[in-house]
Amino acid sequence: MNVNLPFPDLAPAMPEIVIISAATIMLLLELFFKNKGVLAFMGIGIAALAMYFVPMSIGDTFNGMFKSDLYSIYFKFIFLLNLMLTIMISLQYMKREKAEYGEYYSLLLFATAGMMLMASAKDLIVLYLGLELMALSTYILAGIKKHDIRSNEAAIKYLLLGGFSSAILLYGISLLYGLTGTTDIYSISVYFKFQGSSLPVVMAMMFITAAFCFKIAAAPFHMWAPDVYEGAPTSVTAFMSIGPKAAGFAVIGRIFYVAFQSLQADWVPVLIGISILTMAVGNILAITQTNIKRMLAYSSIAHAGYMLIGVIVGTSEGLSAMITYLLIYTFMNMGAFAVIILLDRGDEIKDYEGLAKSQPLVAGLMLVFMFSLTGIPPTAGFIGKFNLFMAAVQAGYAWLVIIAVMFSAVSAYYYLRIVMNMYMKDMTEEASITPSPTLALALAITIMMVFAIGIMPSLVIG
Amino acid sequence: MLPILFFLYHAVVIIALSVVIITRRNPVHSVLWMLVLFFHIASLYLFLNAEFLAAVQIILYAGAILVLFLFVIMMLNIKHELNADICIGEWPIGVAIGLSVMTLVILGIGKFSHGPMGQASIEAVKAETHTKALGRVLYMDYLFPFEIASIILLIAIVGAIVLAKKEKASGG
Amino acid sequence: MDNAILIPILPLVAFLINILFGRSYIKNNAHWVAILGVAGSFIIAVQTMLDVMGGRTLNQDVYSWIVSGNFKVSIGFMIDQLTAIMLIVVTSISLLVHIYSVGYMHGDGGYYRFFSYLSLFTFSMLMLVMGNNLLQLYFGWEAVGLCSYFLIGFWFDKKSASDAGKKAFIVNRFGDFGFGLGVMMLFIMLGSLHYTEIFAKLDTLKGQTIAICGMNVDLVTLIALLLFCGAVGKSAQLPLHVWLPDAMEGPTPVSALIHAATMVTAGVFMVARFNPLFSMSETAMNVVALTGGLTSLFAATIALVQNDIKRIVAYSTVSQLGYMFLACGVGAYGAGVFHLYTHAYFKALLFLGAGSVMHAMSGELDIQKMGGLKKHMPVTYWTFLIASFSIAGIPGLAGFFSKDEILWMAYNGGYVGKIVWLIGTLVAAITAFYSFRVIFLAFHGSFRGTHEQEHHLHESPKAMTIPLMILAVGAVAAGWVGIPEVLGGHNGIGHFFEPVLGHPKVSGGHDEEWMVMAISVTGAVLGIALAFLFYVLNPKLPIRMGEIFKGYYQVLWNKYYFDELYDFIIVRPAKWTATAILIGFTDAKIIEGIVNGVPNAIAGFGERLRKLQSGNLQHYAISIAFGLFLILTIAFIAAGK
Amino acid sequence: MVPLSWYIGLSAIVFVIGMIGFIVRRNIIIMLMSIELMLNSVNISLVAFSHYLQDFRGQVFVIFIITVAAAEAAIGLAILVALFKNKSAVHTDEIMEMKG
Repeated sequence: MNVNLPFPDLAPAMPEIVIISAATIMLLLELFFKNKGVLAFMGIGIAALAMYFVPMSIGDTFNGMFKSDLYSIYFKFIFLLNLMLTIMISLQYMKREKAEYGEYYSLLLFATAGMMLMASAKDLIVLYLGLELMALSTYILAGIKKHDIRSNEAAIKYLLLGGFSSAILLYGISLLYGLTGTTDIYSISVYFKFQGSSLPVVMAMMFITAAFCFKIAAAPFHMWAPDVYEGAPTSVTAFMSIGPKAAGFAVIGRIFYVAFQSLQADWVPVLIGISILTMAVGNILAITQTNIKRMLAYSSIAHAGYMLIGVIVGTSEGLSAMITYLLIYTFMNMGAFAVIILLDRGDEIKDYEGLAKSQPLVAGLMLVFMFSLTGIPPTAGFIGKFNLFMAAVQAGYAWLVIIAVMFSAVSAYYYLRIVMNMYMKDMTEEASITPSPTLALALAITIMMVFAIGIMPSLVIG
Repeated sequence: MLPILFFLYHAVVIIALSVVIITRRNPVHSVLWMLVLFFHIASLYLFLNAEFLAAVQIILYAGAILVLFLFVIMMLNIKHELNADICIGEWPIGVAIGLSVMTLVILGIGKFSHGPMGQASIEAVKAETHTKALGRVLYMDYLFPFEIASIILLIAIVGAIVLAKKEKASGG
Repeated sequence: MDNAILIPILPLVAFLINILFGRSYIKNNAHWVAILGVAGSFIIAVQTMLDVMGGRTLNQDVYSWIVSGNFKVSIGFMIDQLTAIMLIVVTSISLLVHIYSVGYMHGDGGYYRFFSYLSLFTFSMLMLVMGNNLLQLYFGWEAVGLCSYFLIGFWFDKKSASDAGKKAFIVNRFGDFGFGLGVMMLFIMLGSLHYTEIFAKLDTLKGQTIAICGMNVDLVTLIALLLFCGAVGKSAQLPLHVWLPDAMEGPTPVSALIHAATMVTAGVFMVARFNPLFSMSETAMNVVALTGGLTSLFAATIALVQNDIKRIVAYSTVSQLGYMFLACGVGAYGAGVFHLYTHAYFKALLFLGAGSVMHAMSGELDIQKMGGLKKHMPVTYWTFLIASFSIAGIPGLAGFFSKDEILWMAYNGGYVGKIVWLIGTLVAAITAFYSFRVIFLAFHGSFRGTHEQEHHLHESPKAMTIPLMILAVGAVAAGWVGIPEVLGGHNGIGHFFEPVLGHPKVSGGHDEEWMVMAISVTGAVLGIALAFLFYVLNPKLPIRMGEIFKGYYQVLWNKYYFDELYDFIIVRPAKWTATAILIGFTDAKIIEGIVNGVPNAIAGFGERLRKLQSGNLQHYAISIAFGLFLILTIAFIAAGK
Repeated sequence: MVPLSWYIGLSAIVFVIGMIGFIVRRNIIIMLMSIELMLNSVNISLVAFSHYLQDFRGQVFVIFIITVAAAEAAIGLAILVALFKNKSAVHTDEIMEMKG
């Protein structure tokens, strides 16, 4: 038999190809470099290279299973940014934690590639594989401090619950396949446009919803997040709190806006419920926390609740507000984690008492990130929330916005508590820091962007 | 009539084995029962004209994954396991929720109507042999996911090595 | 003009540098940064002034922050004649006060903090006057208020200082509440916050009414009065004047800059800026004129009997601000702003002079304990004297021209105008009297303080006297830009303002103008003569007078019992209610329940939720399964409907 | 001919059994096996769909699912081994360091 294999057009997938091949090469190079820092710098370079390819990678390829459009490009930009910043804050940290494996950087790259595939997937099979590529890499990353029982615990919890949620996802996808006879998201959309809703369709949709709500850590599927975030190495926590969440949102946006677009009446009420519950759980539980990583985990849950509003409103403004929020969240959250890594102290909130006296600059940075997370102008966090809530109000969800603003006010309590601890309390002992050039660079980038976006929102809006 | 009986036999055995697997106290028994289960599933695949998948099911699942499970179980302390509780204290809640979900799912799939038919009719596949037809789809239409799957396997290797290998004395 | 954007930015940069690096690196050199910043602003402001005089104006958005439908939050600059004069006032006074503070604040623990606040204040004030939209004005408005609050309470370890700061803050809330409402109404009615767009659409408001408590209120009047509420608070007019005298607890340079020359005049600036709106409502204009007139009289009479030198100057400020509103109220916005401008120089001079006296007297403020300071501190004396002549309205000095312009305009302004003219003339005489009371009591005669104080008497350092001398030049010459035609000038400043502020109709002839001028000058001279009689020729006379008019003296001494009145009708009831409720319900724990209950309830709820987060991953799995069950149920129910 | 819905029913039941096993069994290895059970139920329905829809996609998907399942099991067991080295625990209620 003479099979004529047409060579696929690689251009649209260039960023992914760059990342994956570089990650594979880095696995080999790891054997030759004693100093793992080289790999880190290589990773940053590769991310930059991929970022360079991202804007020119528009188009469909691989039998229409891969679709690179403006939507996915925004997300890829966020993923690559997340990757770069994570590597920057990791370099010193992994050395300090004695977990300096060369594979670490490759795995970060693989995970990012998985996220990028998710954002670009036009076929449910590619979507699932991208998701697993991301998930499996992050499981390993969460457990990479293998001599630390907490890291092991985080990894096993993440893996088991992640596996459980993928099984739920697969069940939903299999039903969807049976119902429509296809796995192509756009064909599914066409099919539903003519067939309308039915009970099995709704069921398949809910299984998929549950699985992705797990990935974005929305309540009641959120419970893994605090434990995993607390136990994982801090740099990985920073990576996880943004990347998989953003990827989850990328898929939610794609699936709900394309495949299930004609079924809005069925999924909107469910997502509203999840969003409110998520905001409530995230914000209320964050108040009671004593560990800052754990607090940020709950805060990240709460932020997922806000972002879901962007999906709910059902307009393109809502979706773009959600993407903008993710980008802003990337900067402010990464900044906060960079500060945590910078400090030699533990992760307890009371360790931050009197920080302003011993490390005024660090305290100032943390102050800005906390303000931004709260959403106080002129920081980027305010712009993100404003944008998101405005889109919701315009779409007629004023009541939802009122709830969100209320929870946002609650959130001020726990973010500003950190600020209060730093500025109002006396220090128990002198705080020391371990600065490194890359960490400083990450902090500089994040703080600059938090202010730049806050002062010039037109950078990201529109 | 015969196909129905065939299906019913498999359905009953598969369900029964599933229950057996999750109720065994000794994990080794669970694994062995699972082996039997996989053979039944493979035979169901045969019944559904998926010969290649039946083979994969046996070779990969039964041959590789289950053996991996067995290896790990052997490393752990079985004696301790035999005296421990098999379930968490809240197991009735878990079972209740599970059964509730099942009720809803059964309710949901009651109105199931499958989508439009594809090209690969049984006759067409028979003419080409299943493996070849599947292979062509896999390597032509699904080449891209196939590549991703290869990366996933690579990650599994890397992960297993990173997490499970013995450290050198230097700790590097 | 093209560099105008730098005017506010330079002080902002100075502020940022000082606040970030002041504590550890700059320390006692903080003044260099601040002075350089504001000096740069001053130079550009002068350039801008020249450009404006050449006929160039500017109105453009520099930066749009948020645009959402009609709602646009932007930073934009509008530079016209009104702004230009404000820029000159703010930057020049600020520069001089900065220099003065180098001497005055020398050795203070919060040196860098003080200068960074000053820079921040200057920045906010400049943003306020340069803005081309209401929102920017409003932010500037609140920002200067905040800076003033910080600076009044600068010595926060002093209880009276922090109390005064709080008082200023709370009293201003009342005014700002109205102001905020006014801004909102304007936006709702006209859909824009930009001055030019508002003024262009003002006609649509004409004749519209709004029902409040069953009464139909004219919309224009309502908005104008709401905006005026803000001005009343910020510019310390009746009945919200009580915070300004107390604000004297702050460092004296602050009083000169914020509480005499710039921030308190923001109200006048705002009314002048919104002159198209105010001019549309007869009622509002009359309210403004009468409030101004009454305040000026009222504050001047209080100043007659006070002994605290800074408080006298403070009441005099309140009184002069009243003058400016009086002018605006009769439609003579140009005259009002002219007075604002001259007042800035002589009043800043008076404050800085008072500061110089305090400096010499080791913080003593009571003029009864001074006397004969003339020979110890000649520079302070002479400059203080010039300022007093200026404020008294002696011909040829700055105060004379602006005051005369106001009185003349008031005289032309209908029967309300006539009333306020009478008040104004009377106030002019009283002002002359109390100003010279200070001069005679403090600088003439013999020293009445302790020996140590006398021993310590000295002239202030150069950093303080040089600004005094410069300001003295201003107190003399600032008015020369507005010499009226009747005196052979051509009222340059009046014509300068015409494009923005218009020019009120003048019905009276030159004879009448001469008469008005003569009356006020006679009043002023009489006032000075009387002060000379009372405090130099026959020092027993004041005591006798005090005994004869004992009742009235008491009223004045107690500042018309305003503080007591507020204490009685607002503070005490508020406290009483709070206490009564507290005591009444302590047993029931209702208050405690509400106050602590909400946060506690949330936290308690959180604690309970935390229990669910047990650490056992199977509980999490149950949660996931339950969530799946839940959303399936919801979706099935929703789909079934 | 066996109706398609029977297969779906079978798959649903096996799926839920796997789910219950995952939720209630304390032993992590059994939990991993429960996940395999759930994946197999999905595979059954996919193959059935594939057969009834006369479309290969379902079967291709099954191949990928098996691949991923193998990778996941490998990584899961590797993590378990790492955990076991630090603390000989294979039960979920023995690893509750982090909570709240």
